[in-house]
Amino acid sequence: MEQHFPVLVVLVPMLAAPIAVLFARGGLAWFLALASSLASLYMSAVMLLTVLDVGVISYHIGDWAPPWGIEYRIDRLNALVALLLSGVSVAVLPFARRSVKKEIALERQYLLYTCWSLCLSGLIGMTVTGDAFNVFVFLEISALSTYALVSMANRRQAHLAAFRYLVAGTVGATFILVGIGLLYMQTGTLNMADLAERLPAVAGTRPVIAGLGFIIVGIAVKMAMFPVHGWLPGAYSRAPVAVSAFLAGTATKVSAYLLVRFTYTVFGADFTFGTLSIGTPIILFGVAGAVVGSVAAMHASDLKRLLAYSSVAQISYMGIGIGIATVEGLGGGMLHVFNHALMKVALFMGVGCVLYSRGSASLESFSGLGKQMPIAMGAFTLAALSLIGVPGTAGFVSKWYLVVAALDSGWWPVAMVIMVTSLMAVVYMGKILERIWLGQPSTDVAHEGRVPVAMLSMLYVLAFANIYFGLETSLTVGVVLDAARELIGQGG
Amino acid sequence: MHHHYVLRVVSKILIPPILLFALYVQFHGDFGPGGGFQAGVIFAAAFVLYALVFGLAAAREVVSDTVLRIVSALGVLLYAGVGIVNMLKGNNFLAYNNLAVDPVAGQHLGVLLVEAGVGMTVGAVVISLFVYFSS
Amino acid sequence: MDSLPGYNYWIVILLMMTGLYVVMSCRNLLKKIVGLNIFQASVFVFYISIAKVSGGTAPILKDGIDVYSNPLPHVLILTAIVVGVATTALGLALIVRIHGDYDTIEEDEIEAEEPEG
Amino acid sequence: MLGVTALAILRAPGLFTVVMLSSIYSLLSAVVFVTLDAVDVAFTEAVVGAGASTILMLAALALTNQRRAKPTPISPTGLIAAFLMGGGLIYATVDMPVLGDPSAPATLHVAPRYLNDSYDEVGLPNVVTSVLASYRGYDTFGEVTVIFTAGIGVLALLGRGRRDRKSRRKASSEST
Repeated sequence: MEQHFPVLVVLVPMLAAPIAVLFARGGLAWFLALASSLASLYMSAVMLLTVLDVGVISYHIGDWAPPWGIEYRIDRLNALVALLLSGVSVAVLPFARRSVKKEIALERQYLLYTCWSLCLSGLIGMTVTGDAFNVFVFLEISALSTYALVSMANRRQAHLAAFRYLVAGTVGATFILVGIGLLYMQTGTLNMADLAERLPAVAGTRPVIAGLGFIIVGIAVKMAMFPVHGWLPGAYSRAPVAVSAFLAGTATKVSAYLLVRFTYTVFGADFTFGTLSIGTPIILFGVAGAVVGSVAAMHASDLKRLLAYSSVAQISYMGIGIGIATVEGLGGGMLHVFNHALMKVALFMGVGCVLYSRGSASLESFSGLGKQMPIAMGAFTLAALSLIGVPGTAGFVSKWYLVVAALDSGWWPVAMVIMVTSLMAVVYMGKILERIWLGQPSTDVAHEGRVPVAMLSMLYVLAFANIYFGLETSLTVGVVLDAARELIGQGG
Repeated sequence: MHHHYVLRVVSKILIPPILLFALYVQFHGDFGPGGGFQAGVIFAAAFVLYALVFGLAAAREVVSDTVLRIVSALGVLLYAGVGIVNMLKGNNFLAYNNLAVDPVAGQHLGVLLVEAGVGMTVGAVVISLFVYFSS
Repeated sequence: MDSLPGYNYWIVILLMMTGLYVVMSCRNLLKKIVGLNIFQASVFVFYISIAKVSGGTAPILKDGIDVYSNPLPHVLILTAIVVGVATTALGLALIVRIHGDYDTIEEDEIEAEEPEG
Repeated sequence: MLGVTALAILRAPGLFTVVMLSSIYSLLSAVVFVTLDAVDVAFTEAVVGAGASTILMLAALALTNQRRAKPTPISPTGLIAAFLMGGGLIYATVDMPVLGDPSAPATLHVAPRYLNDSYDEVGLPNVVTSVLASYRGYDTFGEVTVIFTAGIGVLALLGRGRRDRKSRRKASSEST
C-alpha cells in the first residue's frame, strides 16, 4: 500500500469530489473533504519521513518509465509542501463547517466542499509531479476550482473578483504553457529530471532563455508577485472567509514552490542565477512588491482586504529569498512559505470569527472586541505578532534568515526594506490591535451569536503552531535548509 | 417552433444517426481520429438539437439534471476505478497491462474503459452546461 | 523562405500578441474571454508546428508509411483545448452572473458602481 | 487569414459578430492543424472550439441581452505587454528549428518510442490515442477532472435557485 502513497495523496481528495457529487449532501461532502485531507496529511507525513530516511521517491504512473510516462517524484521540499497543503486543509475544514453554514445557502454547500477537495488535489498534484506538462493540467484543476470557490460568496463583488482572477490566472497558465513548449522544442522531453539533464547542452540557445522567461512570468502571475498581483486583493477579500483562509495558506504557496522547482531543479541554480542572473530582477520586483503591498495594507479599511495586501508584501519576501539564491536565502524564502501560511490562515480565521459573531470585518467593528471576545482575539493577537515578526514567533524565524541572507550576499538595501516593511506591518497590525484591546465597543454593530467551539479551537491550533514553530525550529529549519542545500548543489 | 413539422420530423430522423456517429467516434478512436472527448461533445450536440426543436422542458424530461450530475461524476470514477483496479492487482496506478492475461489486450481494454469514462463525463458536462446556460 | 527560418512562428507570435492585447485592453468582459481563446488557440498552433515533420503524415500507423508527425504535442494540445473550453465555460457563467448583478458587462460601467473592485 | 480574423475581433463592435468571428477563428485553426498533420487535434478543435464554445457564447450572449461592445481605447499597458511578449518570442525564433525539420530535438528524444513501439506495447494503430490514454493517461485523467470541475463550477453559479437572482441582487446590494 505504502508504495502507492505518491499517487494516492492526490487521488484520495480527487475521488472525494465525484463521490460527494453523487450524494449531493453538504454534511457528507464536508466529511469526505475532511477525511480525504486527513488521509493526505497522513500520507504526506509518511512520505516526508521516508524521503528524509532513504531519499527521493519516484512513482511511475501506468508503469511507463519516464520520460515516456508521467512520473511522480517526491523529495524533501515537495513532501514538506504537500504536508503543509493537506495540513492547512485539515485545520481550516472544521472551522469552515459553521462559517460556511452561515455564509452559503444549504443546497450549494456540497458544491463548495466538492471544489475544495478538487482544489486540494490539484494543488498537491502540482507539488508532487515530476512532469512539466502535468503541472499545467493540475494547475488548471486547482485554478478552476479556486475561481468557483471565490465566486461562491453571496455578494456580487465576488463574481467580479472571480472573473478577474480567472482572466489573470488563465493568462499566467498560458504563459507557463508557452514556456513548457519552448523547452520541449529544444529538448524533446517533458520530464523535469530529464529536462534538467538535457538542458545544459542547449542552455545558451534563445528558446530556452525565452522559455525560462515565460515560465517565470507565468508563475509570478499565479503567485501574485508585484507587478502582476492585481487579482489577489479582490479574490481574497471577496471570497467566503473560510475559503480565504484556505487559499491564503495554499494557492500562492504552491506557486512559490513551482518557482523554486523550475528555477533551481529544471534549469539549475547556476544557469538561472549565475549565467543569467535572473535573481536581480526577482529581488527588485520583490522589494517593490513588499513596499506597495505594505502601503496598501496601511490604507485598507476592511480587514480582509488589509490581510490580502499584506499577503502581497509577504509573498514578495518569498520572492526575495528565492532570488538571493544562497542556502540561507532560499531556505528563508521557503521557510517563509511555511510560516506565512501558518500566520495568514490564523489571521483569516480570526477575522472569520469576528464575521461570524459581528457580521462585519470593517476596522470599526473590531473596536473593543478584546473585552467582548477575549479568547478569539487572544489567538488573533498571537498570529498578528507572528506576522509582524516578533521574536519567539514563526514569522521572526523566516524573516531572520532572509535578513541574514540579504546581508551576507551584499544586498543590504534589501535587508533594510525587509526591516522597514516589517515596521509598516507594526503600524497596520498595531492599528487593529489597538482598536481591539483599547477601543470602546461600538454600539451599532450587531451581535449575531457566539463563536462555535470548533472554530475557536482550530484558530487556537494555528495560533499555537505560530509559537511552536517560532521556538522549536529544528523540524522546519532543518528540512528546509537541507532541501535548499540539495537544490543549490544540484546545479553543479 | 413547436409547430414546425418539417423541423420536428427532420430532427427526429437526424438525432439517431448523430447518436450513432457519437458512438462510432467513441469506439473508432483506436483506429482513426476520435475518442471520448469528441464523442461526448457530439453526443451532447444531439441533445442540444432535441432541446432546440422540442423545447428545453421536454429535453430535460428525457435527461434530468440529477442524471447529468451523476453521470458526470461516474465518468471520473470509472477512469479512476480502472487505475485502482490496476493498483489492487499489484501494479501502479493506470498500468492497464494487468487487466487481461495478455498485456496488449489489457492495454486495449484499459484504453476502451478509460475513453468511455471520458465520454461520459464530457457528454454529461457539456449537456449540463447547455442546460444551465439556457434556463 | 530560407532567408527567414522562423517565418511560420512569426504568424503565431502575431496572433498571440493580438490575443494578449485583446485580453488586456478590451473593457468588455465577453471580448476578454474571446481574446483569451485567441491567445490560447495561437499557442496551440505553436505546439502543433513543433510536431510537424516534413513529408510525414498523421500519426496513425499504416503499412508502407515510415514518416509520421510527432504525436506527443498533439496529445498535449488535445488536453489543452479541453482545458481551454472548461475555462471559457466558467468565465461565461461568471459573465452571466456579473450581468445579473450589475446589468452590464462593460468594465467601465461596473467600476463606476464599484470603486474598490 | 487567422490574423485578419483576430484583428477583426479586436475592432468589431457587435458582440454577435465577435462570437461568430471567434468561431471562424477556431475553424481556421482546425484547417491549419490538418495541414500540419494533426487530424485528432483538428477534429477536437472543430468540435469543441468551434462548436461547444460558440454555443455557450451564444447562450451567454442571449442571457446578457447585450449586443454591442463599447469601442476600445488604445491601452498602453496592453500594447507594452503584447510587444514585450512578442519581442521575447521573436528573439527566440532565431534559434528555433525549421518547421518540419526531421532532426529537431522535439522529434528525436521521446517521440520515436511512441511511433515505433506503441503498436507492440498498446496495440492501437492511432498513436495519439495510445499516448493520450496510456502513456500519458494520467494527464487525461486530470483533464477529465478539469471538465468535471468546470461543470461543478457552472452548476454552482447558474444552477438551481437562479430564478430568485433579482431578489438576491437586492439583498446583496443592500448588504454592501
